[in-house]
Amino acid sequence: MKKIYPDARAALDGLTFDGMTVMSGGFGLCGIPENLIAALRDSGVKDITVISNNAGVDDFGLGLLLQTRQIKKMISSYVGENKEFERQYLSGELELEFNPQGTLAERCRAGGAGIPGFYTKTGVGTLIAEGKEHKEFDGETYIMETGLVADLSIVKAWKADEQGNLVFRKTARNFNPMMATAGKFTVAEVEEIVPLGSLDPDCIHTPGVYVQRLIKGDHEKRVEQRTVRQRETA
Amino acid sequence: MKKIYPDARAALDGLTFDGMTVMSGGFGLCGIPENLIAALRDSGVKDITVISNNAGVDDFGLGLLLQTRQIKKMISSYVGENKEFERQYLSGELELEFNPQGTLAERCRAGGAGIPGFYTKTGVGTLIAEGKEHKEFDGETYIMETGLVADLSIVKAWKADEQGNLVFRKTARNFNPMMATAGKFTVAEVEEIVPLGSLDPDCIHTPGVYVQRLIKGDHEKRVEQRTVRQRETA
Amino acid sequence: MAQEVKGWDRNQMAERAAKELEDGFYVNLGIGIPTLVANYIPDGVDVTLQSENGMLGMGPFPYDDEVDPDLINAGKQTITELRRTSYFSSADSFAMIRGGHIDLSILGAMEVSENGDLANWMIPGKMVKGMGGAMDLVAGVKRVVVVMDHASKSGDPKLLHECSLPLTGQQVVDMVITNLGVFEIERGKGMKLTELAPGVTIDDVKAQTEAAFDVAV
Amino acid sequence: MAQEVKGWDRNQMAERAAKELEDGFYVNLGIGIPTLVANYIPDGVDVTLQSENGMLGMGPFPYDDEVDPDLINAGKQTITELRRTSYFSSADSFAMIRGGHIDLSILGAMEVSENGDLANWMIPGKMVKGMGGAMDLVAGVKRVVVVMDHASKSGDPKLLHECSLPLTGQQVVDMVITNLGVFEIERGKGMKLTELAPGVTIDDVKAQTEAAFDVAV
Repeated sequence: MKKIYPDARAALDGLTFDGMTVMSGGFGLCGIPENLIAALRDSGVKDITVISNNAGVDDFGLGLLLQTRQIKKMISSYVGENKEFERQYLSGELELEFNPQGTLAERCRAGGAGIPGFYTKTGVGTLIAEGKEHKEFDGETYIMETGLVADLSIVKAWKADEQGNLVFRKTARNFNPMMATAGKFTVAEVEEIVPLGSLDPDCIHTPGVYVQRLIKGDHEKRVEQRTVRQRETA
Repeated sequence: MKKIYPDARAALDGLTFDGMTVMSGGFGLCGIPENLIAALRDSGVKDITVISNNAGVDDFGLGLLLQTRQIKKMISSYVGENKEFERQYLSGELELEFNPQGTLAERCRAGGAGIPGFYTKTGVGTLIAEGKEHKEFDGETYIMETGLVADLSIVKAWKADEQGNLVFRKTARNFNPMMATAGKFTVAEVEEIVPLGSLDPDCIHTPGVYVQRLIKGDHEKRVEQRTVRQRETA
Repeated sequence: MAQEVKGWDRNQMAERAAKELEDGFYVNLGIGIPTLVANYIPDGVDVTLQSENGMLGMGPFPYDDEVDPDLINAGKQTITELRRTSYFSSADSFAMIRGGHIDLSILGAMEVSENGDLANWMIPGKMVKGMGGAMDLVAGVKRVVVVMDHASKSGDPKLLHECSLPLTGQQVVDMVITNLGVFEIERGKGMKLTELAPGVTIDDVKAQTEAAFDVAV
Repeated sequence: MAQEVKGWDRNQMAERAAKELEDGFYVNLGIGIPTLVANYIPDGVDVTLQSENGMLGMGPFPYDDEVDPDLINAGKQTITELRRTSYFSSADSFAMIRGGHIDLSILGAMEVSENGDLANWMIPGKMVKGMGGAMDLVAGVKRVVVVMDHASKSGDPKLLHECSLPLTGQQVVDMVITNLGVFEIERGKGMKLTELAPGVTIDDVKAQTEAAFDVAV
């Protein structure tokens, strides 16, 4: 069972089909599977439902798939950075389902963990609660949210070994671990594939069971909001 | 805010009361909070409900609290190693609620995560499902399980820093991380308290927010089933 | 009306909000004025900042040569780590938030009602950007403090009987700090003016407030 | 009756069960005969063993000087790690199991019914030790193979029309390997005898089986 593929295109071969649901890891442009998103665009697959916290920017990340109109629907918590998104949404070309960020994260975790539904206080009394089952626990009202699964999950990690064990780096972890668990197929791109045995087994964030295919990618790692402070001069 | 206490007795001071619910980490005798269990016994607290995967053995771990009859009820998945447990249970002195192991783990995780209920396939059509809400998702039947919280969680980790960030070692991790999240107060015992900044921030299993008090303990780390193989002789 | 009544400026509002921090608190700060609160943490008060994209122990913005694309806050700004920092997934981050483990959230608002309803994510008819983590934060964090201008740019009150905008959360706000003063909201008991900014009178506040409130200054 | 019909011994049953392993499989092995399956993994078949107390990539038992109290399997036995090993919490372990990420579970049983019901955790009136992770495994793992003696020590059949003991799971067993042969169970379609152990006849099997089964050997 070789999990390592030569490139992103090869790693997606046979896994894409029109109308499919894709989970894509990352928060903003941090920790997004750049190479696999580009390969998904190049595959020409259409009418995708994309589950991703954000929608990239116009010319990077999931923005690439919006430019080519391959996305039919987004399930996200925040899409404020993307003008093309706004245009397509306002013109009715694109469907959008907003989820509170924590609800979205937990829905992915639940989908991967075999939990079809769970209760949360988040969104009670808001638009988000409309049409959802309400239930009281200890006198407090909660709403039911459902688990999410995807036909394909694409994630970005820092390091992997040949077994598909993944390690993430700093806040680039974000949605990637849960999404890796919630894909029927999960393809990971990493900055480095290290020899088996060189990852600390106590510090593996995503065990290899969740990763079916793996590539080493080239990463631009674009910064969305470069915010710095000045060194005080002596 | 000093989290480090001089010993187990001091760390439990003011946190115990009769009739309380205590979560205790560990699987079998692996990764149990030995020092805090002993201090809980010495505190003399009575009528405790203990949530723990197992019940220790007669003379170690939670068995100590059974000897002194401080436990009113156990919520566990397997208690087969403990004769005193059997005696008290069969004589009606001790209440027992069995949970499937994965359901127990998820109930603790849910309790800590603000999720009062979730659905699982585990136990459908068995005694475990009796009296529980059933619900269909995509034509499959699931039962609802509830989140668990405790008045006090006692956990055992390998290393900690002064902020209460915890790292576990190998399979001694088990129930400890979820239980740390599900206690109104969580007290951790560790083998070593290391200087702040010496734990890898990408590899902290339990962030310090979950740990209110901390001690360095002395650990016997008893082995329950010493199973070895023989070196082949040349 | 009352255009000349200014009270606190942005930094003074942040400084006032910082007085709500207690030693040992774990705190989530929203975008805008709440971010400034980090500049006013009182001496001797040790506070750990949570960023909901998966970090506890958020440090200051980096120097130019320290910028790391893998290290951003929930506003997507580059930041730094501290010796106490830990990283975790979004699911673990919101488990922390939803589970009530964060002591305090300080955030901005468009409207707050006298019973503590909060609206800060959506204006119908305008492009909607999304609620991000705001609904989770207000539903899960132990105490929610809103910092906002007392009135909108066009002079309309933002403290209302009922919010006119879609809610972020129902009965979730515990305190509102505006340029004019401080209000406490107790669940089921309504709103109470507890502090006035320097040079601001109760009548000034009443003139710019639709919400009913008791006075306890 | 038919006491002389033996078929496979424990090791041969384990060897037969090992044929269900496929290259790349993630597998959870129960206590008893299932543990022996690890000794018969076919050449060229790469299998990763999961231990539900929080480990993927379980190695063999340790040499005497390698014993580590922090490293045990779900049967509480000391074990070793491999170069591929990862550790995780019990919640993450059962998320893996419940979420259908483990390809195969091989476990023992007290009774199996012709529709795939499984009983292996409790005998009413006896001291009950608990189900441990068995209910989670049979409900969550993609494929469940039971390895057990065909009849009880007192000669009673263990393959039944309906289980008499409290269930571990309903319609969860996909295959049963006994000392007499192999049965496949397709959900909603009943049980089928597909293989006989050497020297065992269909009549031998029928004599020791209460469950209805088709024959396809």
